Amino acid sequence: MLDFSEEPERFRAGITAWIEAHCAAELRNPASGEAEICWGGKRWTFSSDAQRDWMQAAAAEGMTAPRWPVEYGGAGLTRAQDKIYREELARLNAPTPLESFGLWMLGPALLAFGTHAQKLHYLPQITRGEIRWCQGYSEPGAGSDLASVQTRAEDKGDHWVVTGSKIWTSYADRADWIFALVRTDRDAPKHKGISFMLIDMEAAGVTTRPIRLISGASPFCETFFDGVIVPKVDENGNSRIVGELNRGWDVAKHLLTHEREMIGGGARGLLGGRSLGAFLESQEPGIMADPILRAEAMTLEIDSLATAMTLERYGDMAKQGGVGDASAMLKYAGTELNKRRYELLMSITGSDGVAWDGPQGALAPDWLRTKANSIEGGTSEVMLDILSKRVLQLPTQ
Amino acid sequence: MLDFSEEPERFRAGITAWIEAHCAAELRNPASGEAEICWGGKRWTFSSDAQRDWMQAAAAEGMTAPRWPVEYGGAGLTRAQDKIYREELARLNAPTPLESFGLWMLGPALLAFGTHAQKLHYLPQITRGEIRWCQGYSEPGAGSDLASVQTRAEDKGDHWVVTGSKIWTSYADRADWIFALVRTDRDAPKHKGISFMLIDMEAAGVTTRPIRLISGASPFCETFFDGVIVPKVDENGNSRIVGELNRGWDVAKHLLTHEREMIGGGARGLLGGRSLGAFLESQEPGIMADPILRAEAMTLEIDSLATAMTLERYGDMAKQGGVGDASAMLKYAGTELNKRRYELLMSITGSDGVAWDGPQGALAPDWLRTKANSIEGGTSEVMLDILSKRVLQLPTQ
Amino acid sequence: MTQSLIPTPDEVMLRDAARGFLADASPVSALRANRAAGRPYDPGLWRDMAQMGWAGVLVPEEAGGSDMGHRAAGILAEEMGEVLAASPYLSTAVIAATALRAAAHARLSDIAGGDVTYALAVDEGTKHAPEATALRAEASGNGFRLTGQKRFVADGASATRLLVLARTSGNPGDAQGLTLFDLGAERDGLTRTARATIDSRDHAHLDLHDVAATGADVVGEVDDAMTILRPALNAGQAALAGEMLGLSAGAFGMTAAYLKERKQFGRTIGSFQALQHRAAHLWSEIEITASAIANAGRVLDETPSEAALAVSVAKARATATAKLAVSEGVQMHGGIGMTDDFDMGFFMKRARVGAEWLGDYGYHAARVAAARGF
Amino acid sequence: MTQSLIPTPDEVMLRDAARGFLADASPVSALRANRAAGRPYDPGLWRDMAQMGWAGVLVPEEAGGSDMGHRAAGILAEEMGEVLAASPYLSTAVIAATALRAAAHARLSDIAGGDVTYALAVDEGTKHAPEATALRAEASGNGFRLTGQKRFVADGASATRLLVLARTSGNPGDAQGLTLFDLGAERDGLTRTARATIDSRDHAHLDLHDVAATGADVVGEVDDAMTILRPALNAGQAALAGEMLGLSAGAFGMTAAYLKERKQFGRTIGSFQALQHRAAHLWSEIEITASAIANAGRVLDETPSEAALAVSVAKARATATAKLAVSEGVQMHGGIGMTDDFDMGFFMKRARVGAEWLGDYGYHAARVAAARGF
Repeated sequence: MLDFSEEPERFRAGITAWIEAHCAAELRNPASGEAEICWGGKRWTFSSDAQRDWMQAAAAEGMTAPRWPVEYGGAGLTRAQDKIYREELARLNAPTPLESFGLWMLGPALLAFGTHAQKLHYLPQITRGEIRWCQGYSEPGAGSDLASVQTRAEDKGDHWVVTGSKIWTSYADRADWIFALVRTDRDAPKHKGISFMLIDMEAAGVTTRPIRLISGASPFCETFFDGVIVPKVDENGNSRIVGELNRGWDVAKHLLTHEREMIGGGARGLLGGRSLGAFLESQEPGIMADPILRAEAMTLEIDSLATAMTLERYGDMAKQGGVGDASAMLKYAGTELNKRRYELLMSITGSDGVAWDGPQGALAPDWLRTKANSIEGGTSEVMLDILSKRVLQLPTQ
Repeated sequence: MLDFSEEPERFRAGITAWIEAHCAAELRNPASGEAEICWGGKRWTFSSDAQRDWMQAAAAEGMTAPRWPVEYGGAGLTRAQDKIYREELARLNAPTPLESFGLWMLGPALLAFGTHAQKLHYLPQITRGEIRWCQGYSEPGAGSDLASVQTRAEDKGDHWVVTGSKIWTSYADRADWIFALVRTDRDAPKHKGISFMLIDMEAAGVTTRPIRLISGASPFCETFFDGVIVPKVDENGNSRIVGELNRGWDVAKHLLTHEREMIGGGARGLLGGRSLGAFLESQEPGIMADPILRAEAMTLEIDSLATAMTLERYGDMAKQGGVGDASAMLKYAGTELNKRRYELLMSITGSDGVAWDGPQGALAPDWLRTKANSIEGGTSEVMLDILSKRVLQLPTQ
Repeated sequence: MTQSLIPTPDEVMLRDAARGFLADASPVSALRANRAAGRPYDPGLWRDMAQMGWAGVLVPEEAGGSDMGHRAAGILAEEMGEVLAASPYLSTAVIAATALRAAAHARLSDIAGGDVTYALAVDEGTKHAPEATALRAEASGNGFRLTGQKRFVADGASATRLLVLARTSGNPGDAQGLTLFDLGAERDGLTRTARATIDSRDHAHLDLHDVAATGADVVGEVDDAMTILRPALNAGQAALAGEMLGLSAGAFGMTAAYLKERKQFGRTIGSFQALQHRAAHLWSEIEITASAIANAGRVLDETPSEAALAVSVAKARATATAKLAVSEGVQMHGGIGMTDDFDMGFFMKRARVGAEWLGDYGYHAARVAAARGF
Repeated sequence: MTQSLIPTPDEVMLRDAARGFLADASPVSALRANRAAGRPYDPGLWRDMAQMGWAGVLVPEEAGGSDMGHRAAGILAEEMGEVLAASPYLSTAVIAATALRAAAHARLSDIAGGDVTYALAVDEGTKHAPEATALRAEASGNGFRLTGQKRFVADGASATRLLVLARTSGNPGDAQGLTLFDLGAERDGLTRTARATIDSRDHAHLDLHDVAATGADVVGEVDDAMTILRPALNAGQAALAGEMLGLSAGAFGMTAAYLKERKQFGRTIGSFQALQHRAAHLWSEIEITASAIANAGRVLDETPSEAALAVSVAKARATATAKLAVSEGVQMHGGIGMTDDFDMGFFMKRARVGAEWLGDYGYHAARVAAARGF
């Protein structure tokens, strides 16, 4: 059992002991990559007994969603306690017990907009890793214009009939449920008439197709809805709409802001990719004698270090009350920097870098994948629009 | 007397002999700079007898305006002959006998829009170097928006009364007359109601004030019109309006296009500024060991050479029928390149470069002056607008 | 320079004919089909190109070539680049033909006829560096025995013959002591390993183990390969720059079209001024690069011994411009530009390979600096 | 690192107080007035600064200083930069104070009291290179005789004292064998020539001809100046970076305000998306540079011996950001930005001087590369 003492050092000692007791040594491997992430869900196959045990032990304590209220399956930690927990996970090289779009996105949306009954039903399924969710926002052809929702839910009295398609739904082919923006009023103005709907991926008429990127296979899918029946009130007595009918855009906007606030971590990942010095050690000696490569490497290193400091500074600011729309800068600068970094790495590796099967491993697909960084989650152009209009308050006309 | 033979080699031989006969050896000095230009006009002081003799000899043959018709004071040369003349001037290091805004701008406007009587009166004054003109387009506060003309000419029956001010009028303090855009109909839409008017700078109510730039003294002035009386039909029976009343914008647009077509030469000047290799020879040895400076110098040299080739290619295209709005690219690329070049030169010279009185001579003011290159004669932003809308035909909405 | 930088009527005709042919015979979908079929190019396409005289574009008429010159060769490369047409054109018709022509070699007529394809095997490290060649050709009896390896040999797995640069004296780094061998690709001791490069074309590693060669296999003089190789590399670099210019124009064309048709936030995206300015800037860059490439072709035709500067300016500009064109192409297309179903990725991948082949930006920048005295 | 990168409440108060004071006492018009009067700074302003404890910002309390630390020193420099306030602050309160403090020098209290101003005379070529010092200090009797010249000495014509870096052994290029002398500016044999630099401040050439110095004039140890000088240079570079960050913010503030008020083509120019994106990009660059500068101050306060990397990142970023801020500032203002009547030119000129002083971008980039192992 965990000691939820408010005294920080006592809490830290307790959490350390608890992690060491439940997260097997075999999991605590700093080299574990993408493959070791536990996503949960009905169709999940644990990579090991240790992975299953760790997730279940954490779920039993609410520690898969440490800051959610206990009644919804969380642990009710304070921000300071959560920070200590994350620090100890990192220090012990322990993986987070569960990752999911349910934890990152649907949960916060339900906590902010859901009914008590919806929260009681859906949130514990998420924290226990029973249901895996995916996100259905973007539509083919809509691009950055998320409010341009064409997928429609027709009102058939006691149920909706959903028809349309979504794109860029990560892991839709492995998810159990989807939270999606659908148009419930076709006559309302663009940002009105959208609802935030929960749909069972096992319902008749739901199909998915994986998307292949220029960098190779990807977690992205297209998801198709062909006359999918969604009850207005389901067998648990819950509405399948989160928030008010036709006010789904409010929920989506809330989540988009939440997402950008979280981007600090993501951008840190972008920066953490590869240390240039370490990378260079594995390259042909003398390659950096070229002033073109050398100048670019120097400039990139300067900008990377300054950007890392900015993530730290904005992290501190966020703790003191949030950074608001200025967080769009982190997305913009971090993704553009990451593209520059991989362009440089490709230049440094020369002819080795251009082979899928070369000695540089996954460098080429990683490089190509960076090109999506400045598109997904809001393009660089959208970020600059946000900064110029909302932060700099430049006029619209 | 010149031999205007159509046979190119005979023409070349004749022109060579004529230049050598009339342009004294003391003028044929490749090092002559700005100070040696002959601008002419009522208040002109020739820098030497040789300068006066050369201008007058050229004017007598129409060779101050070689391509203008003979009846208006020109020499009526073909394009091919003019090219030979320019080549021989350059080869013999001979200065052009006369430069002026009359030759470059008012002349072409009159040739295209003036009445026969206007041409007969004004053009020979220009070719003989008797009258020096300046240009009055821009107004304080209007910037790139040239059609935003506030200077107004009120109709008083047989004369106009002009009130307002112009800015960036080069050498207005030394000019005899000004060609200016004035608003003759205040109720018409912005681009209508403007007329192209000729005004005597000696008229009562005309004053000028020089403009000091961040780079130091400049030829630019502000020019003020305070109730200046301009006769509708003057003592020579000529209208003081060129082209139709209220259609001055047509004249201005024609001249702006003409100006951009000429920019090839100007951009060549921008490129010709300083040869990087020669410049480096006078610098501290080892300065280019810095990869940052070296990489920038390499890239700049590559871009400069490619841009020089572009000037040549566009020059060839112009001869074959014009390049139209694509010439905006030359203005854009040439001026942006020149700014980069001078930033590099300043970096190379280090602490010597930042002194007004240092061993680098006029480098600092030259550097500051380049910042205006991408503003004057149409900003880089206006050039990009022209390219995107007229060349690439990107939509406006 | 006597030639103008704008194309002659003949060159305009050649460009139009090439464009028409390639639009039908080799649209970008053909590259996709090659990739699916696992072949680096379509032999039928190459046969057709040879029949049109493209294989012999730099071969004298007396050897059966069309002898159209380097400007024309560049125009063909540019048109191929615009649709990403894959063929042994650069390796065979440009590089090998220039090398063999410099040596007045009998096999030139085979090139013109399309009967032989060549690959040039020069580099051994990850960057272009002919002088760094370490692969040894030891004198042995009347001939040589070659041992060593070559990397990033364009068309190396599919070519019927190989031009192999070997060291016959001196040490890696010396420009002297190099010898160029013309070897059948199936010779004993020679192993070719195809690499899966991102552009879906043929780039191979070669391993030579005690490969026998005779004096007749030497192109030009022993120990003096650079006399033959330098013009061949210049020609290849200029034509590759032409291909990359075409690639840039192809990517830009797709992007400009998309800007005109795509609607977002209720507007055609091409009406957003920030995108307009970036598009206009990119167009300007392409125009300026086009001038550098026209000039490189002119210098190669008129004063080939002075071509290094013009060629390096062209290749460096082409590399930078293509990088910008494909980056902006993907970004302005948004998510669709990232999908493999869409063609932009093919442009991006080929641009990266083209950036490295025959000298990267830094290699050519250093040549420019040397020529300009700093 | 124990400190956060966001300012403490004390630092916020310091910033607000400095901003309020400088807005009244030294707006940009004061620099214009200095230029017209031919003086590098207003001595009255410096007296006021000293009274507020700014001259002693890095002087221990026991020597009469306010000892606020390098973060605070950087905040003051930033506020001065925002309005281009000219004073001997960087030379005296930051650089000389850090040097004298490292040597536990008695004259520290004179600095804190505003009774003395200093200039640091290091460079002899056009670029920052302390180790290249050739100016000789020959041992002579109990003391030294100094002969040589120094260039680009900030505050060198107006300072009452000079810190002169001289070579007592070894050769130009050696980091060892250098000695730092603290000399009265009027000493015999020392000639100061004020240069007309574009920022209208004081940068002088020094000529030393057989200038006598004693052992008491040596700061720190003979032959070991770098132990004293390195922290002083780091402190100066960080504070100069802070000044340039303030300068960037000042230029950006003018530009952003102009974008909101200026109308062209019937629209407020700030509504043009191309300008919006450039403004947002510039703002992002300034924010990122601000982080680097906050970090440099933190490292100088906490682990000064490891400051080189953090300081060089800050100075390099500040140089690049200021260049962008003033270039965009002039361009977005159009013609008015080019006129001497308008203030933007002052920002551009100071940015150029700041780019060179105490190491240009390449100097600091090389230090970053060295620290990062390449």
